[in-house]
Amino acid sequence: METIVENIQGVPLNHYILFCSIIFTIGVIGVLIRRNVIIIMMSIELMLNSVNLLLTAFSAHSGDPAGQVFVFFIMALAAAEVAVGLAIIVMVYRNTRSVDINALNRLRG
Amino acid sequence: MSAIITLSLLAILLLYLGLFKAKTALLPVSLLGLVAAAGLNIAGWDQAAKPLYSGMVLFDPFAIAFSVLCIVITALVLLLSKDYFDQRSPHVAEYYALLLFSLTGATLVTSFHNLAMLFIGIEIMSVALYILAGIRKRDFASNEAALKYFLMGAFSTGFLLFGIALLYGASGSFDLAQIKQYVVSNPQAISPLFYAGILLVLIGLVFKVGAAPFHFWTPDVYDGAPILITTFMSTVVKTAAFAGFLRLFYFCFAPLQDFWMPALLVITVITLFVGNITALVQQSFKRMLAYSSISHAGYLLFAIVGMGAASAESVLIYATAYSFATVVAFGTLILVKRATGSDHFEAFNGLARKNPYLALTLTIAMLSLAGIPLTAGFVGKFMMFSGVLADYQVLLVILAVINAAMGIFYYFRVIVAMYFRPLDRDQIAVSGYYSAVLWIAVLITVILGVYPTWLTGLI
Amino acid sequence: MDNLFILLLLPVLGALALVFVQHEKAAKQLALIVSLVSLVFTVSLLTSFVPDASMQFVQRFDWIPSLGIHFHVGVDGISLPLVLLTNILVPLIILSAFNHSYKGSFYALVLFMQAGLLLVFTALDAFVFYVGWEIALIPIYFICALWGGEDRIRVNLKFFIYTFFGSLLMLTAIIYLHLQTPANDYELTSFYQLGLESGVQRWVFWAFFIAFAIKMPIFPFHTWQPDTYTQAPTAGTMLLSGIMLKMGVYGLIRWLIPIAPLGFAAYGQLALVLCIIGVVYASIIAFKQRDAKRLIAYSSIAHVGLIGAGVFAWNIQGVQGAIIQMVNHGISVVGLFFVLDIVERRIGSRDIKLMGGIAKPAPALAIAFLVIVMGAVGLPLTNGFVGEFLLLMGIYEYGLWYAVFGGLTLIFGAVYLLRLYQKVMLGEVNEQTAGFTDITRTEWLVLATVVVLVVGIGVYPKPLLNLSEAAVANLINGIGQIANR
Amino acid sequence: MLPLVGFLINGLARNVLPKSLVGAIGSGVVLAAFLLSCGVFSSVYAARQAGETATFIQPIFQWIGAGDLSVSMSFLVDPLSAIMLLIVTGIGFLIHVYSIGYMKHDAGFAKFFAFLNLFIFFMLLLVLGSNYVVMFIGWEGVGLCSYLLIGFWFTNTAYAGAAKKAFVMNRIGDLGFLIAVFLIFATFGTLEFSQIFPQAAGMTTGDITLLLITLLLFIAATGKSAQIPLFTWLPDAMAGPTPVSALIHAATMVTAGIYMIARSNILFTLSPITLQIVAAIGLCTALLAAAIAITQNDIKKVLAYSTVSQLGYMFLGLGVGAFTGAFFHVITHAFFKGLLFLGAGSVIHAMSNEQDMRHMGGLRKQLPITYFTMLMGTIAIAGIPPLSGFFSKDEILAHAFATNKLLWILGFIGALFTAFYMFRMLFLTFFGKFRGSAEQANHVHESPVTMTIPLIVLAVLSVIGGMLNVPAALGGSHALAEFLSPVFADSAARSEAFHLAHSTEYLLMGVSAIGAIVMAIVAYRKYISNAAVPAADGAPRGVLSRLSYHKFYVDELYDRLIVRPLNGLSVFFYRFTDRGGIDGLVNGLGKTIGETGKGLRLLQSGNVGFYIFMMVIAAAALLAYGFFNL
Amino acid sequence: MSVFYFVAFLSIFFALMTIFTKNPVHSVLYLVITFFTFTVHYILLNAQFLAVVNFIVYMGAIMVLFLFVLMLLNLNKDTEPLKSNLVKLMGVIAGACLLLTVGGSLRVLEISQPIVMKNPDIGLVGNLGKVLFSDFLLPFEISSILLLTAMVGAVLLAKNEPKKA
Repeated sequence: METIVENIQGVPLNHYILFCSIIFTIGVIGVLIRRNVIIIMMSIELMLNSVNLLLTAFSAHSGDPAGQVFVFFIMALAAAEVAVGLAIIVMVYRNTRSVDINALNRLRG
Repeated sequence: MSAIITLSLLAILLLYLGLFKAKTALLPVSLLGLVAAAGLNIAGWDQAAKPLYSGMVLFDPFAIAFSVLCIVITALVLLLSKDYFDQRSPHVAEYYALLLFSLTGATLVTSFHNLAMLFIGIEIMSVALYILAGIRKRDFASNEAALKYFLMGAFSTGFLLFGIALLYGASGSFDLAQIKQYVVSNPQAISPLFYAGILLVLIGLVFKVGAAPFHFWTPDVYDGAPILITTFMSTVVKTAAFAGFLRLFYFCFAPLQDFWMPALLVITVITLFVGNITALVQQSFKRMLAYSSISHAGYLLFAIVGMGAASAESVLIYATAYSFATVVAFGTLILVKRATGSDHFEAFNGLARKNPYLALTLTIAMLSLAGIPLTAGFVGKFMMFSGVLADYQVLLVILAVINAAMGIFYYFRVIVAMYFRPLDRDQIAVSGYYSAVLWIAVLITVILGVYPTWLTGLI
Repeated sequence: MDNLFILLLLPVLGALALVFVQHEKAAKQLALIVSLVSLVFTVSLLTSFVPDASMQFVQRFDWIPSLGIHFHVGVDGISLPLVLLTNILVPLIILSAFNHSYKGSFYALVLFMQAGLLLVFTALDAFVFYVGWEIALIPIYFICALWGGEDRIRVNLKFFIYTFFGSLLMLTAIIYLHLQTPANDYELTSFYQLGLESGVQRWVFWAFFIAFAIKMPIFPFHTWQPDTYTQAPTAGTMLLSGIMLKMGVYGLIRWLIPIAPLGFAAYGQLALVLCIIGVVYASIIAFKQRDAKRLIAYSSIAHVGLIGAGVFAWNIQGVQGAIIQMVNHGISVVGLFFVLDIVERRIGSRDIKLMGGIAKPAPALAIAFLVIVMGAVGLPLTNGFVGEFLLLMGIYEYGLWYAVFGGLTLIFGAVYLLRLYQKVMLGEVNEQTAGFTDITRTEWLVLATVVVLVVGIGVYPKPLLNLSEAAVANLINGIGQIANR
Repeated sequence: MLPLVGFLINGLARNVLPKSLVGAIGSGVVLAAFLLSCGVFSSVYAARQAGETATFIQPIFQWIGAGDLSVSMSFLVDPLSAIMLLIVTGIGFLIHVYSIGYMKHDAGFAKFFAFLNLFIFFMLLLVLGSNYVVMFIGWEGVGLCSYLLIGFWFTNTAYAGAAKKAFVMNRIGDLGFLIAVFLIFATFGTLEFSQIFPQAAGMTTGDITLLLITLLLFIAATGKSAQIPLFTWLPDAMAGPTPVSALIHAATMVTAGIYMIARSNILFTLSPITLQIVAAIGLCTALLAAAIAITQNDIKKVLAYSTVSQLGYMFLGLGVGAFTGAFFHVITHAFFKGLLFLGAGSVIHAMSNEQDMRHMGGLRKQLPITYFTMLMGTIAIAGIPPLSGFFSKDEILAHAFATNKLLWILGFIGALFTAFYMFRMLFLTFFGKFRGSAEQANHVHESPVTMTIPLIVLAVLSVIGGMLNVPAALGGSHALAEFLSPVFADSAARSEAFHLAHSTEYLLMGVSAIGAIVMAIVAYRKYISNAAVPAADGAPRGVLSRLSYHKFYVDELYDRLIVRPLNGLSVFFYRFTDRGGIDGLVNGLGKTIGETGKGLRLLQSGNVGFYIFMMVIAAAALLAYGFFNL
Repeated sequence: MSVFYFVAFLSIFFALMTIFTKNPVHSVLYLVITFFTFTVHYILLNAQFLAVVNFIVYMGAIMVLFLFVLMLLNLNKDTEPLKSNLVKLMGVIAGACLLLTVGGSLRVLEISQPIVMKNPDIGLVGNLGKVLFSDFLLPFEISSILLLTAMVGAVLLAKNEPKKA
């Protein structure tokens, strides 16, 4: 345990922020370039995870447990969202036989 | 607080009622519950309210006023549901329960005092709506609306959360009071993280209220969702989102107004123009209302742009005016669509001949949306303009004026259709629930328009 | 009987009652009675009115106290003539509508509009003024769009949006001024005492000016007007031209110039020039119009242009002339439109090329029409002359050439109005006009009233002028002092 | 003085009364007014005899008051207005009587009398007004009546057009009047004659303001009194019933301009430039109109142009400072032109509404009274002594001679024309063979008594009218000049005394008298000895003749220069500027917004990917903003 | 210290693989690996409770759910019609812009002090539990509503109704 703590001691907070931003952006890019709804949802999960890590880093940095508690809530949300989202996808798939978001363009204008 | 408990318990109760096939009891029970919630809320009226539960929620007059507004509108929507969902879906109980869950979320959003509560409130509200938007499982439009709403909502949640994380990183807390403390105590040394956080939270919230350029979900979802869900979304959800928005920004970020205000100003202007101009060319009444709701979001943003002591009051009055008028509009649309199967403007042709009073209520609603004096909409616009002008944003008001004039065009289209385009049609039967809801809403609209004093000075 | 609030409430109550009256004849009579009671009420106001510069019959109570809004109304010599005009014309308009089969809702809208108009003319609080301004607009929109001509929907929407846009600009200015007042209220008097800096006053001037200019309408904001007048039912046209456009002029006198004297100093001349251009321009256009209503519409632009010019000349003659000419124009134009309505109803067209020779079968109509035309042309001993004389005199004091060009209206007015009269009344009877019948009793009543007013005011305008003299003088002097300060 | 208002009331209630009563009432009230006028005149005369200025002002009520402007309804009686009163009511009465006969068969009999009464009322207002505004009321009022009466037979579109033309042209002048009024008010601070003129008398000659005022007033006068450039309405005005032509367009209304200038004589005296312009315009008008009159075939047109021409003389008189002379001519002209018109009316009546002289001839036998009275009138107007026209015209010409010889020569030529066309008319009408249709021939008869009596009375007046103001050179006493002197006193004091040797005067008189007689003989030779009949409308003519026949194309000129451009402008403004330009702009704005809407609508493509892309872009922009704004 | 950079590199690499792999199943698997690296991060930050929860909830529950749905819908082949390269490029550029701006607006952060564990024990279950059930009791309870909602919704939507009679 000690070594772990020591290992992390040297990492500047900035690098955590940057790292999380990168992951977040990768999530965004994933949302942008994929057409498969499930993969888009996965990309969103990536975004959420980057936030989780960021919160944890801040929490560790300031020594305040609230951040980590918040992460817990985000996880709860992620679970809920995935459940609902997948349910919607299943429902849509039943009607359209597709999970391609480009097929979703009847409502427009 | 007890209101939130009441509401959540009520929702669960309804689920059980559904389980026991007690369909007829659903509406009375939920109405009773809503009345109780509203009553409990009002009973807790306290100018000097303190945050509860370790600073998680704060039921000050602001929160209570908005919660009660949301509850009242939900009650109206439920009254309209009686004839709407009962006939076409076997999942009525779930429907009622989800609406009430969403309402619970909305109440949380109006009363949060901790970013965690804001986040959870928004999510409860939204997740319930993702489901409700798709509740017509066989309807393609409904499916599409649900999926679009879900995808974009989840995506924007990412931004909101990232923003919250940054705010936390900078200020070290989720508690509004402490964040405010952070802003006030070191005005010179505010971390850039904090600024970025504000912007990201802004994106998340602006998405929820449907302001341009984060509005793209609005028309499609409003259009695709069942009419009553749209009603709920464009009234309760929008009101709650604005309440939360205002609460956060007024309470915490007001001192940094110079930073975020110009950005929001641009958003406001774009929202106004996009909403109005696109609404002009719509053929569907429903879709027009969706775009008009975007433009109303623009007007509501005025209160935040022209941040001041009166902002809360203006938002409350504007939201009240807008919500009641919207309820009337959608309520009428339901009736018309049921009779004609279309939600285009043409469907309203000649309505005034056979249903003069229905036409009259819709007319008053439209006038209110357009902001004509002696309706609540005017008082709302008036207060918005006052607030912004107090900040010397003359140009913004001039732009808003142009938009308000454009608004006339599409709001009057339906009036034109009802009164001036003759068509032989059958009289539409208006059930008691509907006429009650419509008249209540119209009466409130007019009374608020003539004598708004009973709402001003409340908070 | 000098409670102004009751006067304002009366039409509203009448309108509300009328909504529930289904029977057509009963609705007519009820509307007429209500409007006549208003008239009697106004006359009783008139008798207890003291023609000095003060505000009288003032009513003031809180409306929306948290926003500093009071319901504050009162009349002085400037507003009383217009209140009188409104209450005289509304019964006439209602009476003139008897020949059409309008439902109760029509009369309800007319009365509702009357309430809005009266509110505008009596408001001493900017918010009240604005509310009146807008709620006068709604009924007229419905009147015109429900009972109007073929192209009514498009035209009226344009009219509505146009004027609404203008009034919102005004609202902006009002709110802005409100925020500057020390007591944070909307009182007219607080607005008068603001003394804002010149730059601010300039845009305030424009904000108000555009609102009023659209309503009046002043060139180049006038293009809604001919279409709307043409498409509106006659009663609507009468309301629009007879009373509603006076709102704009009244606004100029009561609100625009006193509130933004420096803005007025900067742009008053431009405004005056616009008015004068309007006079000449609209007159020239009126020359060749074939549609009688459109012709009168353009003539109305010309006349109102002159009134506006008189106001912008801002001297006692000019403003007094404007006030009396507002009354005159209201009376004349209602008369003109009524005659055209009679003609249109009988021959089913407004094209003056198709008319002619009506004087032969309908001499009484011809005489009445002639008197009204002469009133509109501004012949001495008719009402129009007194107004035009004072207006031109006021404009002359402002500048010779303005008066010369403004005075062209004397000539041009004669040209197009006499052309109209000639084409309609004179010449041989043709197919369309062959079966023309002379006027009926109600028509006679309306026309006789108009004619009596035309001649009466023309012969003895003094009482009317006395009414407003002190108030106008006070206003002009007051502004002079503020401007000098 | 206000039984006249009663006329108006009388006039309105006329539909119910029988014709005879209408005529009686109509004439009766004018007679009453005439008698009252006589009373007024006699009191004025008595006052004059007593050596007073004889000016009485009677205020009635304040009419308009605004600021320092105060206009009262008040009347002024002085020698000038007293005489005008007599003329208006006197001739008015005669013409009323005449009309009873002339209009007997007309359906609008009652209406006609109502209008005539109204006219008399306004004319009296004009004459009696004690300030410019009251005068203006009358001024416009008579214009209205003129409009009504010209367009009396309104079923004829051309007549109605003529009425409109008259009204509009008058209006042009009226605008000048109105602006002059403003200028006067600005200069003198009042509009009352009694206060303006003393003030003006104290001003210097050639004052610019006065020049402007007088020019404007003169414009007004050209409109009302049918001078260049506004004279074309008068000939057209002959569309009205003949008594109207006699009363309004010969005897009274058209002289309003002269009356007004005479009334404001001091202002004019003080601005010599205006006077010169007045003289020049008057002379040009006199010549032009006379030249036109020579070739006209319509008996009333001849008289109309003759009227224009004579009015020109009056202006010439005013222009050369012969205020009395001009006014004298007004009086005599009222007599003989009234007479001539009534005579013409009698002829037309007899000829069953035929007005073309080419279809007349030889009527002397059938219409002896008419013939004789018209002969008197012709001699009078031609300026053959000792009839009235000679004296008045001579006085003007004498003044012209004293001012400028050229004026006299031109004036003299005009007088020659006058004599020629008048005799031409007389000869064509009453001499030679009858050229009308047989039906007309059977109809020809002398007019009823109600028509002939006025003719006779006027003939007598035409003959003796000259005695009013016999010049000193002929042993007269200048009775009129003497009577009017207080009115012109200030002017007289300002201008050089008119002085002309008696011998010169004799010479001038002789020349003009002889000239007139010679022209009469020329006409005789041409139309009686040679029995020439004017050519038909289409016949070829010489250049001058064609110019004259077509009235020098003045109407066409106006049509091209003013009416058509204005009409064109009207259409242009309407189609292009108003509909296309301004309204197009407004509508275009709406359309642009609509198009923008359609464009924006495309953004709402329905594609979630695109929506999210837009969101990301916007978010990036926001963050970039934050980055640069920190 | 270098452990962090190594793990961070792995995270980024697998995240990129997740979004660029055509086969959805592979994507899911890469995502699982990414989440695993996140678990490592949590451990590095001494957030043991989160590490465990992350491991269980994400890698265990959520990922299985994804896989399950993929299989259920028979989407395990790379049948996805990919977006055109242009769209991809734009997406990447937009994302890069976002990254740049996010990074940019954060880079202004002057302080760059390394993370010092002031209170290394906060990430332990006990400590977190205290906070969670005292200060954050309300959100904790309320999130039950969220989950309830999700549950009701998921059941409601995913239930295969018999076609309407």
